[in-house]
Amino acid sequence: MTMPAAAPPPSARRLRGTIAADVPVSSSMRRLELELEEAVPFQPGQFCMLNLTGDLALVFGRPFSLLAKTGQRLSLLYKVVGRGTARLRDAGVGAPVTCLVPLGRPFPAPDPRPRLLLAGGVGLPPLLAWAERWDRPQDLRCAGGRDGDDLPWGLLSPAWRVSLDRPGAVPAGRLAFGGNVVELARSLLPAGSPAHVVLACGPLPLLRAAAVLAAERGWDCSVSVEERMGCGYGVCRGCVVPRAQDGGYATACKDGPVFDARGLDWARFGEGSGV
Amino acid sequence: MTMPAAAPPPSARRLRGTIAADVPVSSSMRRLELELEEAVPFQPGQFCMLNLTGDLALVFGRPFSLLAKTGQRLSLLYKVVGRGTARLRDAGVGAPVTCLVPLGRPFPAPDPRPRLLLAGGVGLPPLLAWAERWDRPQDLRCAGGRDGDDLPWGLLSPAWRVSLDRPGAVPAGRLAFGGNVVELARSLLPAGSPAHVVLACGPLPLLRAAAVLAAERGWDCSVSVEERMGCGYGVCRGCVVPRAQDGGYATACKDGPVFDARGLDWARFGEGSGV
Amino acid sequence: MMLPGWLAFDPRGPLRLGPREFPGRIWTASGCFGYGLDGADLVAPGYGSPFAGLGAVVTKTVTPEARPGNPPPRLWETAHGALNSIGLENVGLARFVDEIVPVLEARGVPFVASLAATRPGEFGDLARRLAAAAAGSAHWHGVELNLSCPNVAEGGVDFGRDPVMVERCVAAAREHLPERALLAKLTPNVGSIARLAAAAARGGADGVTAINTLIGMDVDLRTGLPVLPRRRGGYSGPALLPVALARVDEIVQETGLPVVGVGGITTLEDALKFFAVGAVAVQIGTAQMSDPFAAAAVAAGLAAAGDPETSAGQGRSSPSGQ
Amino acid sequence: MMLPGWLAFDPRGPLRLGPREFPGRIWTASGCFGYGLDGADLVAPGYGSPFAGLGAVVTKTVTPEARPGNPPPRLWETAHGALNSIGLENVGLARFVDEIVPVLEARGVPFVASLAATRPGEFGDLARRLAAAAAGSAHWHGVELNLSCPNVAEGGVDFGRDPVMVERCVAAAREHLPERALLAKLTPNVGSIARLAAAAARGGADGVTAINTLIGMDVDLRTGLPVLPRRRGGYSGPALLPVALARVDEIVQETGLPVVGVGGITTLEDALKFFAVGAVAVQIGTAQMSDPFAAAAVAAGLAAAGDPETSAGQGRSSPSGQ
Ligand SMILES: Cc1cc2nc3c(=O)[nH]c(=O)nc-3n(C[C@H](O)[C@H](O)[C@H](O)COP(=O)(O)OP(=O)(O)OC[C@H]3O[C@@H](n4cnc5c(N)ncnc54)[C@H](O)[C@@H]3O)c2cc1C
Ligand SMILES: Cc1cc2nc3c(=O)[nH]c(=O)nc-3n(C[C@H](O)[C@H](O)[C@H](O)COP(=O)(O)OP(=O)(O)OC[C@H]3O[C@@H](n4cnc5c(N)ncnc54)[C@H](O)[C@@H]3O)c2cc1C
Ligand SMILES: Cc1cc2nc3c(=O)[nH]c(=O)nc-3n(C[C@H](O)[C@H](O)[C@H](O)COP(=O)(O)O)c2cc1C
Ligand SMILES: Cc1cc2nc3c(=O)[nH]c(=O)nc-3n(C[C@H](O)[C@H](O)[C@H](O)COP(=O)(O)O)c2cc1C
Ligand code: FES
Ligand code: FES
Repeated sequence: MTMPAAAPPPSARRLRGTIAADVPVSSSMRRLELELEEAVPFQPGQFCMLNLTGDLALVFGRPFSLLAKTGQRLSLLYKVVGRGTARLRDAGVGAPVTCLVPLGRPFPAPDPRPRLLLAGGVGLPPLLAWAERWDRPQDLRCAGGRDGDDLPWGLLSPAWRVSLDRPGAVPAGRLAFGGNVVELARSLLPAGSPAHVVLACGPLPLLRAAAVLAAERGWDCSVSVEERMGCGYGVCRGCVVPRAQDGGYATACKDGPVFDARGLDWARFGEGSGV
Repeated sequence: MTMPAAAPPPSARRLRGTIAADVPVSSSMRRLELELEEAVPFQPGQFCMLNLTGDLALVFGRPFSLLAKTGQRLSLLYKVVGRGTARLRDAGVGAPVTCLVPLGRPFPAPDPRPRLLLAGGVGLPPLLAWAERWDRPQDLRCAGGRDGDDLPWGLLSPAWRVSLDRPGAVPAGRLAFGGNVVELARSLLPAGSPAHVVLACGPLPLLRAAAVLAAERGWDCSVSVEERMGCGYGVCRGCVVPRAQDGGYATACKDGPVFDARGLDWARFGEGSGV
Repeated sequence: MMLPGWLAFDPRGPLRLGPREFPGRIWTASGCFGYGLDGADLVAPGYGSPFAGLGAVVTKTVTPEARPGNPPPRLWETAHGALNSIGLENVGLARFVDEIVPVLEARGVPFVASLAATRPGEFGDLARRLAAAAAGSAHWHGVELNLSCPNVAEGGVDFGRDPVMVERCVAAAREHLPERALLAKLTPNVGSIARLAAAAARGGADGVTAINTLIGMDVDLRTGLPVLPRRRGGYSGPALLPVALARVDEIVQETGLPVVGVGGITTLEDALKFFAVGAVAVQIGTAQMSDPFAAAAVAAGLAAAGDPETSAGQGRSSPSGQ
Repeated sequence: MMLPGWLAFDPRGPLRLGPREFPGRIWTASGCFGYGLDGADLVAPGYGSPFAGLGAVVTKTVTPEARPGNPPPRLWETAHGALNSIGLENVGLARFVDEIVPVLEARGVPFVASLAATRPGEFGDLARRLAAAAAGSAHWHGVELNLSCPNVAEGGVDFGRDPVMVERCVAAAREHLPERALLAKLTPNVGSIARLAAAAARGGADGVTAINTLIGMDVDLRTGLPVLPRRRGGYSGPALLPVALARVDEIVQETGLPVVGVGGITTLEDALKFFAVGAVAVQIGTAQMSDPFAAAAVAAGLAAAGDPETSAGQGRSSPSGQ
């Protein structure tokens, strides 16, 4: 059985706004709040293309998953990894932004089957949003970090199971598994466990391991891919991932970023130097 | 009699620092204070090349005349006229700067002859510095503005005579002449007045009129030219002005910015679209 | 704002180019706004649609057969521009005429079809098939022959550097396109671009589009390897503007042909610089990718601009302005 | 910082180029650091002189006779680079050998003399006169033939686009320069730069310098006129880097010749990108204008860099790295 295709995304808006807050939530992650011209509904897994208005040093917007919204205020989590995210951090509260939002196909809406949420790195925000939106006891939530400081513990309710690549400090009262997040999932759901629908978001190795796990068990699996983007709205064909079906490519921004794992050609995925 | 060549300029330093203050002193002029790594002595008429450290949108530094120094703090006056000066204003207090200073040949040092100071627009700072440094009663100080709001009255002691191109509000207790600054000087020093040495700084029409006045009277005249600069230290030949002597060019940054008016070829000066 | 007095023509008006009249002079560039289908549903407070006021959308280049394009990464941002190596991924002419042209026509999107091939005869075939299938299309204004793609193994750019080939490709397409504007899109990776423009005119082009991307490259310092799998790609964006302007100026000064200017344009001021050197229209590429309303905003700014202060401009008159 | 493991050679070491060994691989570019005389008195806390650690200063191009250069404005900053139209203002060869060479020699500044002329025979004459006058100069390492100046009425760039002329100019100079490194500086305003490099090699060059400026232009929106009196000028600076890197890569990949890379380099990271594609040295131009310590800072950063973590790099080996 394959997953029903997610509904076509609602139309996106180009909105102006300002940075309303920008605070660290872990050693490497910051929570950014944008105050926009209008309120925008979104589905977990969708993203925005964010531009620093008037910043001549950046040519393209940067894609960030949507975490939460309250009225016209939109939140996301980000890590400083390069030029754009460094300028975002340096821009500071009050800086003007332009934002194309919401973009892309979200994670499929819930059905009675339990979910296995697998989040790694900056793949956490969309699954946090998912867990927040559809807070269901039957879903198993797993988040992986590099080390203890890396994870935004304050945003992870105790329902989240946590794995750490490297041993590290864990806040009082919390548990952490030594290993990656898919190894954690395997330990929690050994062979023979009831079927789960996998929702994975994070770097390519995580997605690959999630797809392998799902394939072994015959489970459905949705992965959200991270690809370099130009436009974010489907016009440049810059953000492609290899499609299983025909040797061609699908766009991460419009056909994705969430794909049924069976729809991707994992052998060709990540061939180039990638992101 | 021609003017003795000014002494060769002292060697310049490339200093790092920050913007320590940036306050408006008139409707169009701001006073900028830089806190630098080292104290730098300078002569009135010399300038600095100022860069906003790390600002990728500006390729070259911007030349600004030096107004005053107190310890490691250097002051200048600037008008926002384009990209660079707008970014300078927006950079704000605390922004890092890199500065090559002091540059260029200064106005010649005083001798017993009285001076006629003719300042227009952003030509004011070096002559303010001159008047401040050698505060001599025999020198006649004239400053021209577009209108009453344009001039930094707070920096102009009552010894300064003021002309305004357009009629405008004049602060209580001050006088202003309607016309340009050379017309003001002509009204103060009618034909037959005692000889003055002219020091002029401002836009090309002002320098031209000053040179004409001096030539008519047989007075010495030094003009400080405003030319587009690349390097500011003599290596690119980008900032040239036409030399009288041989049909060639002199550099504004190293041979100038202060020139004996007789040394320039006024017919060729400003031929291109200029600054 | 007011239009500058030096303009040699009113850029707010329609543009006649060969047999067609375009509704405006602000276009989107090929490859940067898809096939003119995506983006129609986007909204922005204070704006109409991303298509409002556009003189034309130049659609993504199509080839005789569909192409899968190059493997990713296909895009790389540099400090002042962008590198791309899309590799002409496209749906092929058949799907273009069957699935795309009818929608553009139904939506009333003025468009120019961008075509690429590897031989003059193929350009002729493409033009013939398109002309036959889209004969009744009122919004199909023209064809732009992409003689300059740097990202295909068949060597689009090499081919487009040879004036003889340029002339033959244009002539082959012209034959089948008596009723549409025909443009040749030229590469800046050449000595004299004016020579290519003159060749295009000999082949019967109504004008030329300049410029396609410069050849550019970046290296990933972590690996020491080129960031693009095919090493070098197309360099576009703001950094290109002075080069594009110089190339347009070169063509206008040396040939007097109508030129559609493209390269680094983001704002109305940028567009006015191209009009100043004699371009008859402009295209917006990379800026349209980072903001779907970029071209519409320039068009809106232009439409709203007041009449010039003085009608006798100081500027030079443009040989091709109308 | 640590040097990356993928480097095919140690860029901290000296560079052998033809008959000479250069003390380093970070040079300044012609026209952007004068004749290597100005700037010697500049100081900066934490730095030696602007000349510290430089492999060579390439002096401003000199011609057989002195030239007054173009009228101002000669420089224009664009959003991402600079336009110049200096017009090869220079003191002429006679004053260069009489007044400049002796000072450079006395100060121990390693230098490469940049020469331009309009015919092969003139290049030969320049080389002969220089070789005769500076025969005893220990710090004179080489000659760079400027076959690519875009700013002279005689058409430096047209001339330098013709492989036959390139070969003849190089051969004419080579004859008189058996003991100095001979480089040909090439224009990027051409289809295949590798073809020019190959021609230079046939003429006897020890390597090539790439690139000179792109042709660029800007318009003053107040007047609608070009900002430079000669309309188009040379475009340099950060925006150029991806183009320069692609051109160096093209030459290295297609000819394997030693290439001195130039174009948009500001930082050590920028320089490493050129080493990654196989450049044997780099030059810093526009950045040296905005900061007299730019090249010295890159050289100092390189000298202070630690050994690579891994000796077996992932990167490609460079045909010309030594
Ligand atoms: C759908 C989607 C959702 C994302 N959600 C988040 C999120 O919620 N939080 C977060 O911190 N990051 C997220 N990312 C990754 C984020 O977009 C990159 O970290 C960011 O673009 C890096 O920009 P930079 O300029 O700092 O890096 P640089 O490496 O300097 O960027 C250079 C170019 O590469 C692109 N790029 C670099 N790394 C990535 C990457 N990992 N993914 C995509 N493009 C990249 C940049 O956008 C830019 O165009 C998401 C990416 C995608 C595709
Ligand atoms: C020796 C000297 C001393 C100066 N002193 C002062 C001063 O004390 N206060 C002050 O406000 N201004 C002064 N100026 C002028 C000042 O340098 C320019 O106003 C400033 O460079 C404009 O930069 P911009 O980027 O805002 O303008 P833009 O027009 O955007 O600049 C584009 C380029 O043109 C150059 N440029 C533009 N206008 C001028 C100009 N009038 N003179 C020289 N270059 C110009 C810029 O430096 C830049 O390279 C002086 C100029 C010179 C040559
Ligand atoms: C991602 C991308 C894809 C492009 N695809 C095409 C194409 O298919 N056909 C074409 O003629 N030009 C193509 N171009 C070139 C643009 O149409 C334009 O000529 C160039 O990018 C310069 O303009 P700009 O700086 O406004 O982007 C493409 C450019 C980019 C950035
Ligand atoms: C003001 C200026 C003057 C130049 N003069 C010369 C010259 O005389 N001879 C030459 O070969 N190149 C000259 N160049 C080109 C540079 O040497 C260099 O090739 C080019 O600027 C690209 O490098 P950059 O981006 O580091 O400046 C000049 C460049 C500039 C900006
Ligand atoms: S980023 Fe442009 S198509 Fe996806
Ligand atoms: S600004 Fe470079 S020589 Fe004067």
